[in-house]
Amino acid sequence: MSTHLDRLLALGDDALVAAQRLGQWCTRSPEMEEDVALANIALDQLGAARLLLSYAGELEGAGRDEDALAYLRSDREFRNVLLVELADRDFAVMIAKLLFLAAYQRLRYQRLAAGEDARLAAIAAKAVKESAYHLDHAAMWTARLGDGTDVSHERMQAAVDEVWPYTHELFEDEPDLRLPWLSTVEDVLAGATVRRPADGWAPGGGRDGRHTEQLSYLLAEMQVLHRAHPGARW
Amino acid sequence: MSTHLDRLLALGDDALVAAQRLGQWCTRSPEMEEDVALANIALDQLGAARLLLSYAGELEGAGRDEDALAYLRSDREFRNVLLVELADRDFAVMIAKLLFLAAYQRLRYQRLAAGEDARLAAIAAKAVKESAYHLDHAAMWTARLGDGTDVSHERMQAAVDEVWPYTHELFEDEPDLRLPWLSTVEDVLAGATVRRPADGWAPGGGRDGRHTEQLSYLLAEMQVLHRAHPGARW
Amino acid sequence: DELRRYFDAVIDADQKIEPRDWMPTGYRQSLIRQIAQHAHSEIIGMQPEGNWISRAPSLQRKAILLAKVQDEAGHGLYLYAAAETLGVSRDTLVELLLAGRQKYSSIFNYPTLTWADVGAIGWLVDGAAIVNQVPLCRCSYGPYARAMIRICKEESFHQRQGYEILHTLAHGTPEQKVMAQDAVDRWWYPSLAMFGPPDADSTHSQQSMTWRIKRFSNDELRQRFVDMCVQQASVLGLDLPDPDLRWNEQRQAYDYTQPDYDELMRVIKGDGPCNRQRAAHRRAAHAEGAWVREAAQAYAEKQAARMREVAA
Amino acid sequence: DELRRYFDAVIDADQKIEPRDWMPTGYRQSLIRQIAQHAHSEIIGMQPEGNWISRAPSLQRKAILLAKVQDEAGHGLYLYAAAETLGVSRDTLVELLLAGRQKYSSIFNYPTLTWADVGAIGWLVDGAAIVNQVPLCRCSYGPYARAMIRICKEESFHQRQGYEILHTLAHGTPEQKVMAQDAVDRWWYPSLAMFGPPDADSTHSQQSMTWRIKRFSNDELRQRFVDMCVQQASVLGLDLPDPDLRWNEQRQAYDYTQPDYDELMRVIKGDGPCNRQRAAHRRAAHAEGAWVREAAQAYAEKQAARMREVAA
Repeated sequence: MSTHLDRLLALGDDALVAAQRLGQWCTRSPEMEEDVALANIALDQLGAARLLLSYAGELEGAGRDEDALAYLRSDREFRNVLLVELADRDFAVMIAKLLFLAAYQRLRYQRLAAGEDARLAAIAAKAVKESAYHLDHAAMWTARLGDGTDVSHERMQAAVDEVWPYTHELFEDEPDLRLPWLSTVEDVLAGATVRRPADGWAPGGGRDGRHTEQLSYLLAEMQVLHRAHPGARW
Repeated sequence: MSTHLDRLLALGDDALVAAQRLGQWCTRSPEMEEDVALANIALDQLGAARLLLSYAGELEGAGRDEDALAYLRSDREFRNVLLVELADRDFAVMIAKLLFLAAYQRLRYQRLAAGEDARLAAIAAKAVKESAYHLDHAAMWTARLGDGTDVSHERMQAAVDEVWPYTHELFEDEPDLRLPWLSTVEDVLAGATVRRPADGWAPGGGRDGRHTEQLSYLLAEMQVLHRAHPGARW
Repeated sequence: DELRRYFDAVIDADQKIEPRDWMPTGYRQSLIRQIAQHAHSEIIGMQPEGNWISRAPSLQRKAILLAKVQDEAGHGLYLYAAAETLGVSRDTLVELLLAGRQKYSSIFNYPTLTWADVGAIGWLVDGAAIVNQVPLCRCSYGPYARAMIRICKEESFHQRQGYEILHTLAHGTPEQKVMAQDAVDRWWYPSLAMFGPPDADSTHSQQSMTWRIKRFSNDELRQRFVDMCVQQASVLGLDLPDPDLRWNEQRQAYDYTQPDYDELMRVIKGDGPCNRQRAAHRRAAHAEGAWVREAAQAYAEKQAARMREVAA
Repeated sequence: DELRRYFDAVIDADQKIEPRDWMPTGYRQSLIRQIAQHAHSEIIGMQPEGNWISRAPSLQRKAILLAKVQDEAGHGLYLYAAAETLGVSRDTLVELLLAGRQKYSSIFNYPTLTWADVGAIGWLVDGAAIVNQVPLCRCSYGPYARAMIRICKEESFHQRQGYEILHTLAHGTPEQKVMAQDAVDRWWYPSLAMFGPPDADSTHSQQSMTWRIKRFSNDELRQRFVDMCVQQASVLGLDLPDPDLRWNEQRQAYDYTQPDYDELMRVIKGDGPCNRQRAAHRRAAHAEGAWVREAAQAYAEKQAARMREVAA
């Protein structure tokens, strides 16, 4: 069983790693409006990550603040799901990841917003609104790409096929969320004329710190400056 | 004027950064024989880098060994030319960089092998033979790509055009080497039906630690593990 | 004739020209050129700072930087919209940028080598931009003036953030202080060059002044910037890299060394350290996004067709 | 008939079959399958270790690792050459690998998460490979046997390097020791599974034994590996992650927990952590290199034509 602290770290790391990937689209996205939109979503994820990691650090009681948790853990200590760390091979992969993540985060935060831990509930209440926006944004692009040109349809389908196996891990802790998640996601995919992949391979391990080979590269870049100046203020 | 120590660091950093870029081709090159050949060249560069940096560390007398110099300096302290740090956008760019570098290193090491510093002369005497092999290898591929298919010709020409401006920096310290270098390189290009670009823009700054934005990413990856464990033995 | 008299009267009365008003071709062209260049600068200017988003040294700084770069995208969008009121489409302007046929501020052709550069860009580059842009809030063309009011407000926020970064570094570890000083050393002269060539060599200035697009000369604005920075640098505890910088009692201003205008010209002509990189990055993003924009277009057309079917 | 009698006699006398000798179709097919799988394993096996070349923590380790991965490419080349003596081209085999129609060792479908994994692969994976391969040096097919002699020599060198990495980590900082133990914990059971399913479930084994391609059963080799590792682990000061590991006086061997063969089957069938990644990496390198191989081909043809012209 995972502890409350584990859960906070898991949520916080999901958000942080998602923010790091999303932030890399800034100046690289297909249109300027999308630079703005993706930066917005990245900022939401980053904001949630900061609140969650700060809280986790206080709960832990070992004097680690958000930065200590973000910058001074190795990939073996990160608790995010593999989904968020996957490289954004193209725009369609990024959108597929965002669709699946946002649909999950919305449900998860909804539940936490009604939970017993008041501080977490407050964080979740804010985040649930943001997730709804992220979901809308991803759903809109899924439709545009899935029901756009032949090329975009193929790419969107390939992206959904590629990312789908990694969605199983989202429900390791709360399997009952998968049904409502499927309902949302299947609607979006159907509306976008994208085939819902069959279930099968279900990679996992992220919650136990067993990640893909990609995470350590992501963290190396993210942490390089902070680690090069131990104890410095910024 | 650059000191003897500066010169050793410059040569060592050229070799180290070149090795780092070349090592990234291992498992990614167009054919298995090329995986072997590029690994060989990377190993030669790495070997020369180790000898040069070890010597530099001893000359400096501040207790820095090859690893301290390789892993604990920032990009502002690296002294390599910009040429070697440029990203290998494709195989043709890697070959163009190798051609220009090897032709330069061969001349440079030839001169140093006959120089007054016996230890450096010994390092250079070994390296000059290796450079001749690197040059042959690069020249062979320049011919194959330049005089291969239309696609490969275009890519080789584009690569040479892209990299050429960065070759001027090679001769900042010893401008008289440029004439023999041009003679070698122009022959190879002519044989490969590749147009020799006009001289013009001549970016520099590497010898003073003013690099492209790419070097700090390369070093972040190269140094991440060493820096994460201060003082550890490996 | 009457239209021209009305235009001249509005300019003389320091009132605003609006999109529907008649305006001389030169005025329109001059504004398009200036606003487009300004918009392009916001878009290209995202790159040097964007280079540090993934590596920002604290989560708070990461959030601030990401928001700042996002603001620049937003400024680009306002400014393209302002240019569009003059009858030129954003797509046309973007094509001109990608083709290298319109300029952006040359300052963005220098690399950001360390985190302190993010601070130096905020303090010096945004600082210089503000000195340039505050008078533009009173520019005679309404949409541009209004865009500038909004932009200047955000820019001054950005400048303060840059100043804070440098202040923290300058009062941090010895390595951080070195990093901060190094950044100021590298960005000082390019920032001075942002005000353009000396007045004697400035081609567009006089006409722009008459039209009240511009209100102060390059050298006047540069002096204002220098005077502002000297004071702030001393609070930061950092040196400006100019041994001849000193108070001139008579002029009631600081004497300073001019930037290297030959270098400025080389960079404007394309031979700065990063011109090729910045253009290649923008072109690559545009090219890689083409299939996405085409999809959005195709989808919009399908949706419109469906609407028509439903309505029929 | 006579050819078959000669073949059987050579096998019985423990002599070598050579490429020009007659051999049963099943023997040929079996060898092609095995040698190809072995060659593919060398090529795919470059990836997990190649993942750490750019980040090796000292220049010496970087050089050793680069040389090791290079050796694996070399082994792949020998082995494809050995397979070619059986009348199948390397290109054909590579196509079968890329199409997912021939296997490679499943061990390479696990990720290398830390530097210690490079040590664990050297010690355990190369160790298991050696136990598997040493008997192959006496394999009845000459070219394969000779390739294996050369390969085994280098593999044992690699194994020692891996052992040294782990030894250094296990005697280093507390973090390094944790890293080493963690790697051994993750690689132990997959290494045991390298010997294949238990003898009872092994499909190809009996015929391979008769043909003297194989000389020991999967379980015999696995036991030999376990016995070897227990001793070495104690020198390393690392634990093997098996609470039931203990000396059996009667068997004069260690009792141990079998690996999870269901997991092994899942990984073989394609559902390991990295199957898709390894295949995608190989396919991408092959696809991205196509224009280079085509250029080399076109150049060679032009050169040959020029030679003919000169000769004519």
